[in-house]
Amino acid sequence: MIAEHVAFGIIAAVMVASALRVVTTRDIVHAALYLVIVLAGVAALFLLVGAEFTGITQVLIYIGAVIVLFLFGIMLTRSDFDQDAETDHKRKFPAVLTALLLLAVMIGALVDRFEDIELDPTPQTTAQVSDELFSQYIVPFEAVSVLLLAALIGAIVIARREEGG
Amino acid sequence: MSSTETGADAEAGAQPDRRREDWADKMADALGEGCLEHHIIPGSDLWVRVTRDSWTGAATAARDRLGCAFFDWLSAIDWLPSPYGRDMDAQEDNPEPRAAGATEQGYAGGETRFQMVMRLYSVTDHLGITIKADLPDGDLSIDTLIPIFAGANWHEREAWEMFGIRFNGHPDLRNIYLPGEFEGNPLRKDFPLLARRVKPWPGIVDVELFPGEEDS
Amino acid sequence: MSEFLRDYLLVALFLMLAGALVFGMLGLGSLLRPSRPQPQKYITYESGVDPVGLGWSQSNIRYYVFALLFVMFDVEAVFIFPWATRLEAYGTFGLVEMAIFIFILALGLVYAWRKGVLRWI
Amino acid sequence: MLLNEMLLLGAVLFCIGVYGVLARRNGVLVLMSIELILNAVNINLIAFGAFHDTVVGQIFALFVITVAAAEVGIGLAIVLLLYRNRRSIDLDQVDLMKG
Amino acid sequence: MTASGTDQRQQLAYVAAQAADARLNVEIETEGMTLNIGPQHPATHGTLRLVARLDGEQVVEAEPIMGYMHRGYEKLAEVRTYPQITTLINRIDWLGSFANEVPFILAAEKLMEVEAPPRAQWIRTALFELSRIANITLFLGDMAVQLGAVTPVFMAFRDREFVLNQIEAATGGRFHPNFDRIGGLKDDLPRGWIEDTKQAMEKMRNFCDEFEELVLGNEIFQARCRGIGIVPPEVGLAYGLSGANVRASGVDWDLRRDGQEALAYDQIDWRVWTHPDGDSFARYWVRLQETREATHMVDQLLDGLPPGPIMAKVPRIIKVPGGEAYAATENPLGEMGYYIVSKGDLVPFRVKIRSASFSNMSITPWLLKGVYVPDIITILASLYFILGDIDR
Amino acid sequence: MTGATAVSGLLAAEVPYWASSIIKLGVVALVVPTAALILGYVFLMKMMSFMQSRLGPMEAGPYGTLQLLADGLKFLQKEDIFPDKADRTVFALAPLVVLISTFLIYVVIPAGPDAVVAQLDVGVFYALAVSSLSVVGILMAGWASANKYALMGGLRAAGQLIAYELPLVLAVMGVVIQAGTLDLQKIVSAQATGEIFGWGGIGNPFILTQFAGFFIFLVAVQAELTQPPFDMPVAESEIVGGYQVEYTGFRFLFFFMGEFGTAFAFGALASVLFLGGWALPWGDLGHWGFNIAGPVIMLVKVLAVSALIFWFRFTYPRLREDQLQRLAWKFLIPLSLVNIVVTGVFKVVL
Amino acid sequence: MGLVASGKAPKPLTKLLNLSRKYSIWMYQWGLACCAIEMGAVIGSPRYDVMRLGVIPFPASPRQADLVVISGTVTDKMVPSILRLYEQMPDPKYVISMGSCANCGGPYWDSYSVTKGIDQIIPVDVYVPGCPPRPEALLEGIVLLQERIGNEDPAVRWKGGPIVVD
Repeated sequence: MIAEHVAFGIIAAVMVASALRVVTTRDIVHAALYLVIVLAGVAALFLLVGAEFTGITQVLIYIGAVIVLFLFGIMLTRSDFDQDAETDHKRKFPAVLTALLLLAVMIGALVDRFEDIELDPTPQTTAQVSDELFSQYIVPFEAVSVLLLAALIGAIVIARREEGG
Repeated sequence: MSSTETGADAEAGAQPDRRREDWADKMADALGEGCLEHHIIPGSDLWVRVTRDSWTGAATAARDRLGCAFFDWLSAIDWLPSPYGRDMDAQEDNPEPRAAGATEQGYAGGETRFQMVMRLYSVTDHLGITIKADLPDGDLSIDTLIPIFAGANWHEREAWEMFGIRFNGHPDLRNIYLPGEFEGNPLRKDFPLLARRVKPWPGIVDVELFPGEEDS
Repeated sequence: MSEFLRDYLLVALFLMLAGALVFGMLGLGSLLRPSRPQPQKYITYESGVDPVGLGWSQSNIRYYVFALLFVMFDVEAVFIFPWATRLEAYGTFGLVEMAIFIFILALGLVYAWRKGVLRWI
Repeated sequence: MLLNEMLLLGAVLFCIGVYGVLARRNGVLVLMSIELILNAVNINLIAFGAFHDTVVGQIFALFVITVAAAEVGIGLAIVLLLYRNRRSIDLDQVDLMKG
Repeated sequence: MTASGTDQRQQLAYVAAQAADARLNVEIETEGMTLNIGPQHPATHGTLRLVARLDGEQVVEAEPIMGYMHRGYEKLAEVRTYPQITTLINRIDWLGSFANEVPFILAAEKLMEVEAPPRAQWIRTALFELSRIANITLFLGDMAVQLGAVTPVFMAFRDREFVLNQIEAATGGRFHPNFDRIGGLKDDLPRGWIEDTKQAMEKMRNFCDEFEELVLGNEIFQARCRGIGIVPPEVGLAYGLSGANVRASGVDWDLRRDGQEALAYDQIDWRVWTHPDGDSFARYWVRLQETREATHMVDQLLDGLPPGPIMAKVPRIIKVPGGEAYAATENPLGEMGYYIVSKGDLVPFRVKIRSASFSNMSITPWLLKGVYVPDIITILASLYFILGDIDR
Repeated sequence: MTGATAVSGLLAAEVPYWASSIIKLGVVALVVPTAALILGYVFLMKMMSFMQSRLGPMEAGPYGTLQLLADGLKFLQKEDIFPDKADRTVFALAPLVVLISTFLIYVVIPAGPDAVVAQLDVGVFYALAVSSLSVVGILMAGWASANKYALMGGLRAAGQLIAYELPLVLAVMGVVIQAGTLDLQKIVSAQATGEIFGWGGIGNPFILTQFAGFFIFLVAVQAELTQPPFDMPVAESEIVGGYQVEYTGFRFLFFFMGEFGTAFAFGALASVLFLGGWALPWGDLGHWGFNIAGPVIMLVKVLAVSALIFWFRFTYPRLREDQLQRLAWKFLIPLSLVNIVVTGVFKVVL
Repeated sequence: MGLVASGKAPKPLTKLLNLSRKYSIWMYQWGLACCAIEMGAVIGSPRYDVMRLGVIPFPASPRQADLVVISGTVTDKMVPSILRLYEQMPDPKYVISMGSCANCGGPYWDSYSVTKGIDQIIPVDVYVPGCPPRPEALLEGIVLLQERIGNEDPAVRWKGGPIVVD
């Protein structure tokens, strides 16, 4: 169990540091790349608690697809290699305050709630996921396809107007 | 200057020559005063000299009346005798113009030092026409042909670069070959080839024997 | 540590192995390679002339549209994978469910097709 | 690891994401911050799933990932549209209501 | 001018000054991207530079910038004797060198009023067609390699050697024969050459068949070339396009058939290939057919070779009588002509070189407007230019 | 004790986890570069040369076998250039990301009953997921070079990789349906012990029943490797090598290794999924001998698949961007969706 | 840093390094004029096949090249680009000047626009004479270059020092 704790510690530290860089760095591409590290960390955490399928999905969807989407988005909205838009808000201070307050509340709520409950890292197999998905959650599953279709059509409509104008 | 032709060729060539005369008449007809002179070498070519103002008119006429849709080329000739004595048999290296004013022009005549030459061709009649125009010495400029033949663009840029002739209405008169800060117009006769000025050309030192020819 | 985590520890080790290879080789190379700055060595390569106007055009929206299509279908694939492993157990029911799922998403593809988005304008 | 640790990490990521949403004015960066928030949620889902020893956590996480993908797709499309129209993705300058 | 004897510092200052010019002459600052293709770029056969303003991957405006290979032929010709000029002009279109000599010699012969004996004319024509094969073979391979198929260019280089061997055997020069003389040829053909050449022509016909199947028949090649870079005939002629470039647009015009130059084309049986489409594919197709046609022409020319002398009577020191003459032939790249103005000296007074590629390329700004970046390559490759022929 | 039993005893013995890990690390660390070398030499140098009726490298080592080693050593001596405008960190890390993607695929590829680094329950899924990482590396390289050709190449590459990631993923689905598992080892045994409509003479290599899948997979692999006819992103005659244009020395070689290492990995994946992997249909799959014979069998199959891939590479001209997108979206993806449904129907009905 | 550059590398190591550079020459094709076609023949024609010698003509960008063959006429307009692309190649790098034009101006010795010899701009390792040189001549030039690489002292080459001909 020690090894897992150490691994968790390392991963968590890297994730928090990277996440902070995501929201503070001035270079958008760097932000996206830091986001990759956070996402990879999340995937590692999933694996650490035995959520194998979701962990790999995290890699495939987030790193393999969503990040690419982000990078495309960035590269298509930047006009110059070395000119960075002002990314920081004037109201930085209130934002810090809000975030810290929120954090304080959450920590307050969580810190003693589930003391010393060790998570069971027994892997949950893909078959288990599948069985649950195709019995209990069949309606949401079909709903997902409609959601994706809607998103697709919406984005295409937006993009189409683009092409026209 | 006339070409003598052997019997069989003369008959075959007579037909195009009649057409050439016909073309010359048409040009004179289209341009009126603007058409100054013409010259035909049987079996070879047709030269027409026009005034500078009729330059674009001549191109239009050739295209529309003669069917010369093919823009062959455009250039200029500097009729100044070379001031450097570059004739191969001359050993002297003389920077002074040898015979000032003794410019003699070619076919269809000419009066000034610089003369524009353009050649158009008819891909249906398979005949070409060479049109010339004199440029006054003080004002080296002429109207552009781009509206009539789009292909004239680069040729005119070349003429601008090589002779310093300005084309009125040309959208983009820049050097085409040489670096931007190149000085001089290379094809003018008074442009020196520096490498040759360092070491003059030795002239003919060796003559090759042709096959079957005896060394006398 | 469980067998499961050991497997993934190996994955992590491989990740580091790639890093070790990269940094090891570059470190080794730094012993061997020269470094000779020349005035124009660090200029961006552009066929031998000065790079002009670094602007990158933003109208390449089609890259984005294709990426978007990809994301949607990638998500779909993620749902197909678990289904595929267990199809035998689900039988016709699973088949029909998945057929509907694929059909609905294929509608998206058809829509994109009909709208000419796939034409790469 | 402890359930608590996971949940705390989720909370920290969530707050960082909130900060990003509030403090950033670049549209793309705001979307990235939203991704951080969603991932924090996912961590919690998975943690509770493991806690209760059920795969429902995973299933919900999968759905969240799906929604996130759709959200990013549409969000970025809107940002691109803004960019095309205004040459800027600064959200402060976008006051659609004011016209 | 980098005259010898300048010291290092002057050299560097000079280079720096030149570097300033290497910058774009036209300052274009819009939101589009300006892309330099060349002067050193695999697609430009050497040293053409194409400045393309792009919107995404679409070309808004493209302009070739030339002169990286300008050697000043017209000026140099004014200080060289007629026989010396043929050495030089071999190197204009370096792939079909012999073909460059012919129109110049013909123009000079016109002025001198001599005509080469029939045997010389026939051999000239045969060598002319051989250089056409040597030239276009490389185009056939090169266009494929520009489109990403690596193997055909190797085959082109392989089979081209057969033709080069024959040219070398006859003239002594593998690349730049300098074989043509005013009034005839330098030498007669060596023994056994005719049979060897016929074998080589057989091989080249195989080569053409192979390419017809391998390249022309390839679906991807067709997809990349069909409908790309369409040149309407009237536009092509106004831009001065010649040779296969206009024949691919359906203009039935070939100087070999329609010209009045003294060559043996009218005495053999051959046809002019045209294609109605005017796109890149048509240009490739026409050139391939012409290559095959040329092999048949060479066969016929060698069969019907008349006996007799190969040199007319000309003086040993060639002084060309005064006058003006223009002679043009159908070179591998298109119409190549020389306008010679003579004043009766050892050297021509003025030589205007009408090179095919110069005019062929002048259409590029028009043709490239609105195409996509990958199509730039297709169009440039299919127009087929040789830098020396553009810049002279 | 005979030699054979000694080996079997050795293999069967419980090797400590750390020891086996080190062995596996060492083996793969050798396999990836070696795979890249073999493919590079056999196909890029020799097969290409022979197809062009040339000899290819002959000087370095016998028949030029050491050519690529010489190349590697030479690249080690090349100057490491960072262009002034480049984003140094990202520029430096991009090859690493690509190489990581390559290395991680090897984790799940089995070469024998025990000759596998990690037998993951989600094997194929994992392999496809990590292979998609390279897109990020390529985009990083293209962006960080601050070069127009590189950026254009990077965008094109990314656009192409994602377009063909889908057919790749969907083509595998048929195999997964047939085998009923994502585990590559189980897929191998499913093929070795399977039957085609009741006839089990040669097992059931899925290439026979999943021919459409195999075809789609190969085409997609070709595109994933950005090889002709899908090499628009690195088109030399156009954008001068694309995202690699500013890379020098060993950093460039990493991309090269990544490309060929991935080619080998995909070849291995194809032979596991469609050609029966390390197993032979007749023979006891659990036998220790397969740990020795398996890699050899795999190598043969991989070389066969690669030969196919490289044969296309040297023959075809490249497709234009729009054409290859069209091929992916209008042909391969619908085809693979149909393939999934059809396979599913057969699976349920039979 | 820079064991080799400091000249302290042991003899067998430098020998090995020289061997590797000798047999792995990535050649940047710089075809300028007629010579480019003969260079193309060297690369492309099975009769010559420069790949035999370990010369790989792949790289399209100077960043991956070891050798540049300047083949053909160099004009004054081209010179800045040549200098730049030469400098953009990573060290150690080699130059072959192919053909009379690149060597000294060749038949254009009196032209107003041709540079008389590329060695005024960049250091040249091997000159190949001819107009254009036959492919065999270029092959010999490459063999000569390989000989030189095999015997050179990397420490000197690393500094980009002057080329000593013995």
